[in-house]
Amino acid sequence: MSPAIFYALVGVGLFCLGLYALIVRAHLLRKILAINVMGSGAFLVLAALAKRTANAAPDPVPHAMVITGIVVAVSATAFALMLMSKVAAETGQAVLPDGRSE
Amino acid sequence: MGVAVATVPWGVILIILPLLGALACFLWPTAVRSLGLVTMFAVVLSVAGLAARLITTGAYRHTVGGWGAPLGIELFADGLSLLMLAATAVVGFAISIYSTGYFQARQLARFWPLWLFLLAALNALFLSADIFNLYVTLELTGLAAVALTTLSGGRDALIAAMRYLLATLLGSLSYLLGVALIYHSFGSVDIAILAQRVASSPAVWSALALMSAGLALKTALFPLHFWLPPAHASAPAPVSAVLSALVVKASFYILLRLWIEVFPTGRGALAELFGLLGVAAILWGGLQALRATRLKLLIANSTVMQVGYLFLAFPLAVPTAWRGALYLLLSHAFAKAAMFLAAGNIIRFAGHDRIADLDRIAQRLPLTLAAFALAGVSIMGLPPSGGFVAKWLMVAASLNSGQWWWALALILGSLLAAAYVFKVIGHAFTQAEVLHASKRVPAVMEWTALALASAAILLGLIALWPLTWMEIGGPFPGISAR
Amino acid sequence: MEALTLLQWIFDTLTGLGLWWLAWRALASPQLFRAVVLFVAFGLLMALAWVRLDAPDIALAEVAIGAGLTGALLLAALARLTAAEKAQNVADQSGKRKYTVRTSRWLPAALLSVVAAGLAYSVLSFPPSSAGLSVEVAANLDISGVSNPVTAVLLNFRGYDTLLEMLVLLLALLGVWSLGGLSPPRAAPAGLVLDTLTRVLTPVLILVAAYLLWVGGHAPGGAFQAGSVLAAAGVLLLLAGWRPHPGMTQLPLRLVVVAGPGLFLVAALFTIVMGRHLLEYPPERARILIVILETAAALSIGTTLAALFLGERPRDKERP
Amino acid sequence: MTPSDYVAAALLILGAVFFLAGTVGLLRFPDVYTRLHALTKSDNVGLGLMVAGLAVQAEPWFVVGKLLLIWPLVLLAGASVAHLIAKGAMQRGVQMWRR
Repeated sequence: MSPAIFYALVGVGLFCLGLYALIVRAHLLRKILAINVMGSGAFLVLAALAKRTANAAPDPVPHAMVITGIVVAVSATAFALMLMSKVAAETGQAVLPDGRSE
Repeated sequence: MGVAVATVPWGVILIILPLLGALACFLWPTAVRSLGLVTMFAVVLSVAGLAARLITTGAYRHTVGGWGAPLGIELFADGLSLLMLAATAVVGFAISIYSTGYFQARQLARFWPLWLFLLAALNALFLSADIFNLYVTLELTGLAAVALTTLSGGRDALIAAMRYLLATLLGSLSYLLGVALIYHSFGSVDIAILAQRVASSPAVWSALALMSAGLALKTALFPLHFWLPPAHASAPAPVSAVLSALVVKASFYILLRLWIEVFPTGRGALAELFGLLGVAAILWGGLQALRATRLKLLIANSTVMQVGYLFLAFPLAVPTAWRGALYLLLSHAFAKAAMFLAAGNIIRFAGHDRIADLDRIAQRLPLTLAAFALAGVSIMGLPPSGGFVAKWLMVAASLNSGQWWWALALILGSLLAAAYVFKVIGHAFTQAEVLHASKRVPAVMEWTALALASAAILLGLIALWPLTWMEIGGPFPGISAR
Repeated sequence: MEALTLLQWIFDTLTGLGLWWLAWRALASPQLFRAVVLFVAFGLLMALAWVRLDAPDIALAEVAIGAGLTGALLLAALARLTAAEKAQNVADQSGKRKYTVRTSRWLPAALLSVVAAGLAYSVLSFPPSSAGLSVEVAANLDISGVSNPVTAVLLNFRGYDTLLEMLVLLLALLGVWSLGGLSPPRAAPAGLVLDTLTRVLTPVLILVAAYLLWVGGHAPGGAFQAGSVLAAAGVLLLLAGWRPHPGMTQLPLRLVVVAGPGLFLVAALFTIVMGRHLLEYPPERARILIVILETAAALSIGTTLAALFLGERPRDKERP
Repeated sequence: MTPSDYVAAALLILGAVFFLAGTVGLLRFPDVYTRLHALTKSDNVGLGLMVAGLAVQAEPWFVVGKLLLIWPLVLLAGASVAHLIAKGAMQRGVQMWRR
C-alpha cells in the first residue's frame, strides 16, 4: 500500500466519522465541525490519490480543486456559524428544536 | 440576422450578466430595483437568443479559457439545458416583478443581490459540462438559496434555514467525494470525456452511490425530504416559489445528466429503488399535504410529492418517460411558483395562511384564487394543462413498457392532488360569518401569479414546441435500449 | 533507504491515527471550547499530511484558512453563542452543558461502518499509478503565464472555477450581512502587549502577504494564501479593538470586497467582447493579467474573510 | 555524510528533544501557568535549534535569511500569546497551583 492509498483511506475514515457525528450530535456547532471534518476527508481522498504514481510529481489539478474546496468550505462555515448564532439568539440554544437528526 | 444570433455566446452571457447585476446591486443598494429588473430582462432576452441559436444550429460547446477538456472547463448547451434555462427565466422574471410589490425597500436591497446570485448559479449549473464545476455551482446555489430563505426572519425561518443549510452542505460533500473517485478513475471531470471512458469498477459504483445519494438529498427525494417542507413553507413567497420551482430541480438535472451520460450501464437495482422511493414520496407528500392546516405547508408538501413523479422516470427509462418527467418538471415549475405567489397574496391579504380560515377569499381576491385553481389543474394533471401532457406521457411510457404499476402510482397521485387542491378551494368559497381585517394586495402581485398559472395551462396547449426543443442535441441517446 | 521508508511509514501511521483521534475528540468532547481547539489542531495536522503528500500549496491554504481563519471564526461564534445563551438564561456558563442525544447511535454506526468498508474497498481497488492531467498541465505551462502548476490551474486552466469560488466567498459575506450580523460581545480593551503585537505584526503580515502573492507565480503560494494572511492581519486588528472609520464601511468597503471577483468578471466580459472564449487570455498578456487578477483577488479575499470574522453588518445609513 | 550534515542532524535532534520536553510539560504540568511556562520556554529554544540546524544545510544563502526571520517572529508571537492566555486566565480567576 502506497502512502497515497493510505492517506485516501484516512480520508474515507474522516468522511464517515464526520457523517456519524453529523447524525448523532445535537449541538449545531458540532454539526458544523462535523461538516468540516467530512470536507477534510473528501479533500484528502481527492488530493492523496493524485500522488499514486511513485517518484513522480503529483497531479496539480486535484490540488487546485482542493484549494477551491477549502475556500468554499470556509465560506459555508462562516455563514453557517452566523446562522447558528442567530438561531441561538432566537431560541436560547444552538440545537435544532425537535432533536431530529440530519 | 440568423448568422449573427448563431455566433453570439449566449450561454456565457447568461452567466456573466446576472453576476455583474448581483455585484452592482450589492454596490448600490439604493438602485436595486431598476438594476435588478434590467438585469432580469436582459437574461430573458439572452435565453431567447440561446433558444434561437440552438434551434438554428443545434447544441454547442464553449471551451472556457480556450483550453478545452480535459485540461480546461467546458460549457455545454443542448435542448435539456435550454428547457431548464427557459424555466428559470420565466419563473425568475415573474418573481422579479412580483418582488417589487411584495418586499419593502429595505428588504429589496437584501433580496436582489442574493436572488441574482442564485439566478447566475442556476444558469451556470444548467450550462456546465464539468462535474467539479458543477460542485462549485451547487454550493453557490445552496448558499444563495439558504440566505434567501432567511429573508423572512423569525424563529421558524431561521431554524428551517439552518436545517436546510446542513442538508445542502451534506449533499454537496457527498457529491464531491463521488467527483474525487470519478476523477481518479478516468483522469477527467468533463462529462463528455467521462461518457467515452467510463467502465465498471468498485470506485465507479461508490461514486454513483455517493453522487446519487447527495443529489437525492438536495432534490428532497423521500425519505431525504425532511428539510424541504419547513424551509419552503417559511421562506418569503417569491423565494418559496424559486426554491420549489427551480432549486430542487437543479440537483435533479445533474442527477439526470450523470445518469444518462456517465453511468449508462448496470444500474437496474438503483433505478428500481428510485422508482419505489418516488412512489413513497407521492403517497407521503400527498398525505402530508392533505393533513396540512397551513396553506404554504400544504404547497411545500405537494412539492415533495411532485419530486416523487420525477423519479418514476428512472425505472421506466424510455425516451417517452424522460420527456414526460421533464415536461412535468417544467409545468410543475410554473404551477408551483404560481401557487406560492398566490399563497403570498393570501397571506398579505388576510395576515395568515390557516386553510380553515380562508373564507371568502374568492370574492375578495378573485385573480389570486383563479391563479391557485389554474395551477391546481396542472398539479392534478387535468387537461388541458402542462401537467396533463406530462402525466399522459409518463402513463403511456409505463403501459408501453409493460410496467403498469408505475402508472397506478401516477393516477393515485392525481387523486391525492385533487383532494388537497379542492380542500383549499372549498374553504376559499365558504361564506364568512365574521368580517376579517384585511390588507390591500398590489395588483402586480395578483397578475404575476395568474400569468404563471396561465403559463402552466398554456404548456398543455403548445406542448409540441417545448417537446421538440427539448430534443435538440439528442440528450437521451441510447436510453431506449434499457 | 530501508530505514527511511520505515520512518516514513511510522510518520504516516502516526499522522493518520492522529487525524482520526483529533477529529473524533473534536466531535465528541463534552466542552465546546475544547472541541474548537482540537479542531484547529486537526487542521494543523492536516497541513502536515498535505506536506507529506507533496501538496505544499494546499498545506499553506489549510494552515491559513482551514485551521487559522476557521478557528478564529469558530471562536468568535462560540463567544456569540455563550452570550446568546446567557441572554436567554438557559445555559450554564461557557457551553459546558452536555446535550442529550435522542437518536440511537448503533444504527448509524452500523450503517456507516458498511459505507466506510465499501468506500475503503473502492479506494483500494484503484490502479497503482495514474498521471491524471499532469502531462497536459506540464505541456501547457509555458503559455499559461506562470510556472507554478497549481497557480496555473487555479488562475488559468480552471480560472472559471476560481471565479465562481470567489463569488461563493462574497455570497457568504452577503448572507452574513443579510442575517443582520451579530457583533461579538465586547471584550476587555486591548492591553499593552496585544496592542504592541498588533502594531508590529500588521506590517509584517502585509509584507508576508505580498511575498506569498509574488512567489505564487513560480512556487507554492498565491492569491488565496496571501488573502488569508491579509485576513489574519485584519483579525488581529479587530481583536485589538480597531474598527474601520464609519465612512469606509459603506461603498469603499463594498468596492474592496467586490474588486477581486469584479475584475475577474470584467476580464471575462472583455475576452468575450474581443471574440475570444470566456477567460481566454492572450498568451503574451497572460502573465500580467494573472498578476492583476491575483492582487485584486488577494485584497478582496483578505477583506471578506476579516469582515466575516467581524460578522457585524456595517450601519446602513445609505439604505432607504 | 559530510561534517555539516552531522552538525545539522545534531541540532535538529536536540531541537526535537526540547519540543518533546515542552509537550510533556504541556500534558503533565498542573495548571495553565506552568503549562505555558513549559511550552513557550522549550519551544522557543527548540525552534531556534531547528532553525540553526536547517540553516547549516540551506543551499542558496537567502534561505538562511528567511529562516532567521522566522525565529524572532515566532518568539514574538509565542511570548505575546502566552502572556495573553495567562492574562485571560488571571481575569477569569483561574487559581495558581500550589503544592
